[in-house]
Amino acid sequence: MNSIPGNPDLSFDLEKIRADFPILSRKVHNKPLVYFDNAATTQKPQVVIDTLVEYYSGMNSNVHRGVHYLSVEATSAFEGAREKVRAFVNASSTEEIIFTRGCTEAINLIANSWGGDNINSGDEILISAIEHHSNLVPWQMLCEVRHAKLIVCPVLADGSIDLEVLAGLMSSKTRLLAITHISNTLGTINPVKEITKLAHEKGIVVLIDGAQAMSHLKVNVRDIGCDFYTFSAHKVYGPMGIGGLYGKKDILTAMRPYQGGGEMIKNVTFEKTTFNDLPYKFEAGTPNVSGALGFGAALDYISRIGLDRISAWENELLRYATERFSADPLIKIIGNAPQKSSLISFLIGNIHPYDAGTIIDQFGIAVRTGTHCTQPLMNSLGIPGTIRASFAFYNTKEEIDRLMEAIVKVEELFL
Amino acid sequence: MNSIPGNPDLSFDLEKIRADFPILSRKVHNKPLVYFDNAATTQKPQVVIDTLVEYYSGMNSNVHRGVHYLSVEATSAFEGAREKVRAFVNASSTEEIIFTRGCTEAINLIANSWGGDNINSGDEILISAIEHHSNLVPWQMLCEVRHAKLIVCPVLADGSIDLEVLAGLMSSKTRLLAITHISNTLGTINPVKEITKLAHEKGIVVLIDGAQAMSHLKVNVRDIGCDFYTFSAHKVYGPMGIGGLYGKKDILTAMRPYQGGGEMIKNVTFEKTTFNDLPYKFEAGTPNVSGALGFGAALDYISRIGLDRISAWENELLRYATERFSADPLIKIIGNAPQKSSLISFLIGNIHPYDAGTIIDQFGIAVRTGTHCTQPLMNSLGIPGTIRASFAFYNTKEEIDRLMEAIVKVEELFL
Amino acid sequence: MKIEESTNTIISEFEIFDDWMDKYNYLIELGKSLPLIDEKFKIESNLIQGCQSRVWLHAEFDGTNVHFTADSDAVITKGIANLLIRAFSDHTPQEILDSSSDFLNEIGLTQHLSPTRSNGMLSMIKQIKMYALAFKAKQAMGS
Amino acid sequence: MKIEESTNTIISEFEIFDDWMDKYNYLIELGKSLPLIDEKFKIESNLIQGCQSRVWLHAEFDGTNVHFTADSDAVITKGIANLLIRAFSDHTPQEILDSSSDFLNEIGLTQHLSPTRSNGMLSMIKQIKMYALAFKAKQAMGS
Ligand SMILES: Cc1ncc(COP(=O)(O)O)c(C=O)c1O
Ligand SMILES: Cc1ncc(COP(=O)(O)O)c(C=O)c1O
Repeated sequence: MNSIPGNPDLSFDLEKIRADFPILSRKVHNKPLVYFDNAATTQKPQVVIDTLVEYYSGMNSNVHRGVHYLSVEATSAFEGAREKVRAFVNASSTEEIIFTRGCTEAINLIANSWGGDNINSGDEILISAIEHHSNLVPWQMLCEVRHAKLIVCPVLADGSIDLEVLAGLMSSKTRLLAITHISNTLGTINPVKEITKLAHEKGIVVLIDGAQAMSHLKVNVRDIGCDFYTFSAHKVYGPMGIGGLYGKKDILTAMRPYQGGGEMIKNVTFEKTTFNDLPYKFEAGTPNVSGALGFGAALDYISRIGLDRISAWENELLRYATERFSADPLIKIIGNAPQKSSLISFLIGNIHPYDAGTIIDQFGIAVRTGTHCTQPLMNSLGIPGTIRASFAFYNTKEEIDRLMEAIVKVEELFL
Repeated sequence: MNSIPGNPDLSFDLEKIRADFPILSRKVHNKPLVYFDNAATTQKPQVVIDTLVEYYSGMNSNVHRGVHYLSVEATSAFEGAREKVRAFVNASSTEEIIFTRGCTEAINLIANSWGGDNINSGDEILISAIEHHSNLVPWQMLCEVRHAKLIVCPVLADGSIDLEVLAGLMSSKTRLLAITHISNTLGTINPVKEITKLAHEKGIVVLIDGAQAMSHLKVNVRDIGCDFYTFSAHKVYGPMGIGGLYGKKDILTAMRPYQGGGEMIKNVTFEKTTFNDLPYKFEAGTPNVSGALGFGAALDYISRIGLDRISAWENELLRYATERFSADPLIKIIGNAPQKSSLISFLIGNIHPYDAGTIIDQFGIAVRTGTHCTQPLMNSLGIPGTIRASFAFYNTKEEIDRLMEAIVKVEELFL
Repeated sequence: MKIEESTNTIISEFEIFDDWMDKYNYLIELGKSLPLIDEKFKIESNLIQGCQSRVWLHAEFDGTNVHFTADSDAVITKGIANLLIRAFSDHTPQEILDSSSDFLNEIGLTQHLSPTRSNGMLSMIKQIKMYALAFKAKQAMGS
Repeated sequence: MKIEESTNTIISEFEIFDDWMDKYNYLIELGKSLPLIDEKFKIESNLIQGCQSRVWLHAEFDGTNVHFTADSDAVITKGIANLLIRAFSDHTPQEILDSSSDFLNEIGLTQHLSPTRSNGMLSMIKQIKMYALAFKAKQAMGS
């Protein structure tokens, strides 16, 4: 039983949880795997894997418009998964949940379908300096096509956003604010509810990139009030190749479709096509049914454990790691926002992150090194990248100790 | 051991093959499942399911740019899957193989990235009257945006294309011919090599929609000579949520990127972004690694059996079913092209396909009814849809006999 | 006969069938025996969305009761329409609005039909209630 | 010393290490001891694509032999550059073009490095051969 200091109610059986994740018992370089690359992708509990196996072994079928039993069964399971996503983020209706390949595709869908009609010459799109390339490049591409301007809100030295600075950048030309809920590089948790309120006061549409947030904290899109919220299942203990977006119904209804093809049409003639209702209008082609079911199973799994329990333990891991890292004068933590999720980006002396990562890997520890798809942020910090250890609720303090040992070895070798 | 008349070399052990597909032993409405909806999606052999399980239980990681062991392992498995796809369709290089969510997304990618630069006001795009909505709606949408014209080549009464008519529709304004390799509704196998030659003589770029073909016949993109070839893994015994396209390197190189985000960029600043090399330029976001691995496993599986064996048995099933159907004067087969893949679209008297499908389902038999995402074709045939039985190499003649029993019952009930 | 009485009759009719093939057979009979709708009412505005087959539903109001006729190009769908008409036709707008459609669950129809067909059935019920609502408003204005 | 002799020496040097940590340690030593490249050659045109870390490779030709210097911001990458320079530097263009890079497989480098780093190494080798080719052409024109 692991314990959360001062919060016995939020304890859970860490050994039992770890046993749910088959990969955690594997060895790497002859050492038990320590997986600290959770911000890149999370590991999958057995129930998610079993869901895929059961689907393909007993239910696999193409959905919608099918009269036969398997198709009916698969369709209701697929729509059931959509309902699970809806409930998880607290959207009003399943019409507001669109499945995509992942968070990147979700943002591109919005850039294309919403952006194509709502961003015009001279308009501005506001983002922050800590955005992932997936919430930056689509807007760059859109601005280029529509002759609009991309405005970048800088971040403070600790990696947090100064709301006054952000509000100051919201002009009468700003049409969209696209900002991350949690930074995948620095861990900063942005106050998205306040930010949305500020933007809405000026009539600005708000997109929150939730790729990093959904696994760490209870997301409530109606409470946040945002217009769009995007996510990837593989970062929430679900399968790869599936993700999606929440969008307010009236905005989605007004948007033109994205891709053309099967599923997204109501009536087709060679002359004229009428598009299907929400959410299908945005889901061209055979959907990833197994992926959606696995996503649903993952959300069920973490809901059963409880997001409050999960974040309590993750915060404890963050606190412990921060304490241990801070005791080593050679380690420099990059990103110290007051509200931070369970990841630490850091540098060891002037050792290149790539060198450090190579040696840490030899200890069977998976950390990520590099720019974490936030090159502009690295440029502005004047560093070639960082080493990033990102924790999930199945990680332990002993694993953090093992990382410290590896870091000491790195220091020995390079300094 | 099943036998191919006159071709003992192409026999295989049907019972053993059926045992590879766990779903085939399930019951539906208390009767053993007969799965004749293979054109919608194929069932998965155990090796494909096992590949997913092994991936998520022992290797799961985000790929590319990772220094740690799992990431290295997953990256090389992912790129290994790309090589399997390359070899399967005989492309020159893995740079020519782009992974997408499926065939629909692949066609949309081309419509957007190639079409955006190459289709201009007054240009023509030529398709055939038997195209799936996925190879029709993207071109309608493109034509609308670019003020181009969609030209539709009619088909002959038997469902085949008259090459002279097609050639006659290729004008000096035609920029693209987008045509299916095999019709999902009528089974017509188009002579894509001859068609490509005709189009290339007039400088027309050729896209072949291979969604239906890849599971039935040996696809060789270099022999066909086409510029693009698109496909979905779930129709080739692989997982859902993955598919892709082949494109000639020089054409892909000249194309602008599709979606923006992680993976597809080389260098990003807030001012300017340089895009990655092929194939990554077109693969924004975390890829569906498990899907790609499952796709690779599926291609390995059918290659091991042999496409020649597979198509020999499927042709035998088609012959047998056609013979049995033809003996029933109430059955009308829709689509009688001389070159036909293993599917039969049909009507029973004037019984609505939806009524017939409902009763056939009660026999545990999965057939598809409706327009099969080819509404314009149905309109031109003046029918509300068809019943479609599509066969895979794991189907048996006894299953066709069971379908005939169900059809007799349908006739009893409705006529 | 009250709506509830009609629906109870329908439920007991279906109870005697053991297997689904017999239930379908009965639905088909009901479909074949559906009184024909006047061809002039098979118009776009009477078409119901959400069906793989097409359904036309026409309503007339005699000042007291609503009278429904329907047709479909698929017989089973027609059978379902027949059930609904037997239950709801010739009742006052208020009675229709107050009634429940639970009897369809009880005979297992909602579970056993494909989602497209079941959606189609729900659309039919929705349309029936919409008519009732419209006629009720008309009645209120007239009085 | 022929290229093959140098590479054989490198192979035997690596053979004495039992585990990869020792091999890395040695690579790091090699990296630290890489003779510095002249700062003026650390320019864009000498940068090699395909590395997560940055690598500069500079080549000079004295009419007979090619002389390489290199640098990287990552020490292990520098160690690899050092290995390559020890193998290929101070040889004629023809010798460089005729040589193989199999020794990197033999010491297990290509398998044990992450794909990004291994790609970087392949890019370095490619660049070395490109220089050799260019100087060979120059030689041919000069003679
Ligand atoms: C903050 C953030 N946004 C967007 C993405 C893109 O997600 P995906 O690659 O799954 O599409 C990621 C992860 O890579 C991320 O961390
Ligand atoms: C001929 C044809 N083209 C394209 C598609 C679209 O494939 P997907 O739905 O997998 O994207 C299909 C299948 O639905 C098809 O049969």
